[in-house]
Amino acid sequence: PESVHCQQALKEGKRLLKNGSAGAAMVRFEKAHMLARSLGDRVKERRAVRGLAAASRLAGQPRQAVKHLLRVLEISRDMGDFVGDADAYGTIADIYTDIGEFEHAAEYYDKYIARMDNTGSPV
Amino acid sequence: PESVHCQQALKEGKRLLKNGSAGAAMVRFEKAHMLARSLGDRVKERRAVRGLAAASRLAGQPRQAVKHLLRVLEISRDMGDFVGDADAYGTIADIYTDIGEFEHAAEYYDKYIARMDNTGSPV
Amino acid sequence: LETVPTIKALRSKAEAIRALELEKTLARLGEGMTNKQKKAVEDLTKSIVNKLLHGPMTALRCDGADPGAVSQTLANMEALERMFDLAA
Amino acid sequence: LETVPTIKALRSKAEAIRALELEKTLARLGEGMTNKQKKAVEDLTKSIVNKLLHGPMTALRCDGADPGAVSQTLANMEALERMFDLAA
Repeated sequence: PESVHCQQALKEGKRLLKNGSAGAAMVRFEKAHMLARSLGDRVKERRAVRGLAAASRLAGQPRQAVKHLLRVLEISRDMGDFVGDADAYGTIADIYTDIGEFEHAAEYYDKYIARMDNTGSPV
Repeated sequence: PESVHCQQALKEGKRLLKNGSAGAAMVRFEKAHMLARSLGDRVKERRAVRGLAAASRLAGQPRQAVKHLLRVLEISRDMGDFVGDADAYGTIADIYTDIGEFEHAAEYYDKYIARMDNTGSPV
Repeated sequence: LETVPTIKALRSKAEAIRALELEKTLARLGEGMTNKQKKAVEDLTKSIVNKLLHGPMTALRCDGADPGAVSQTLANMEALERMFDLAA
Repeated sequence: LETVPTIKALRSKAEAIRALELEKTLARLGEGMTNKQKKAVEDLTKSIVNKLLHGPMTALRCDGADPGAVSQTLANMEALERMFDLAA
């Protein structure tokens, strides 16, 4: 039942993101995050944190979004699942580009590029 | 039963192609072609002709391969299914490139390029 | 660092294509697929795009130490902006 | 016409990536999929690659009438050969 609620919160969060409702999405992802942690479901936990990153970015909180994305990378490392790493690094770099911090952007694009050719294994 | 034989001949033809056995593959695709035509199954007929094209190319018969690919385009037009057209034009152009006929290659690459951006609908 | 916005623009162009095509396919046959299958198809589209863009992206990054490399990187940037229509 | 071999090389590079990734995915979950689903996933990978390469491919074709266009097409060709490692 908790697992179903978590799934549902993730789904609603996604839908709200699409609609551009950053605040409402954030509430859903926070709920999903809490439930996923109490369930010990790392896949759902990561999806929730990824949602929090997208919602923060949409809400004009770029540094908060970066923080969430670094957390996504941490969870992936714990899980030994590196498929989404290129994605996460690329998105962090995009955010730094948006706020004009090109040095940081370049640093993260380099990590992105290093991982885009061998999805699925750590570099 | 004929449909099963046809399916099987296509599958064996594909496997033989992968092995580099052009002649043996051609025999299977010819059989599949005959069966598909007698069944009136245009999807399988097209797959058989595509197989004949690949086998001809592998066997060092580029002009025969082009002929088969033009036939593939004809069947697609009859079926109103244009998803594979970019593919077929591109392969024809590749074959002309292989035999040094760059004028022909350029002509077919232009048709390929015109179709690659809107897969699924006629140009 | 001049190439940073180009990297972002190219990523976003590729992502738009990938997401749209994936959505069209899942809308057509998503009903009959498990979540695991959908995830695998999504990962497949990502890894194809990543592997295809690896060369162009690498060409947009250089140390900036060697002046020859800098001018080549800028030439790559201009070519990519033309080819992928990435007007800033 | 000088760009014809480059078009072929770029097509074949992209096709190798597409076919390998598709094969890996189908090997992993092909069992549980219908033929129709497999075909749709294959078509999806093709249309993503085609749409991504449309720009670069267009940049490799020009009428040859305008000398400015010719030199730009050659610049595009050189950039693509560098970026996609298409040494002939």
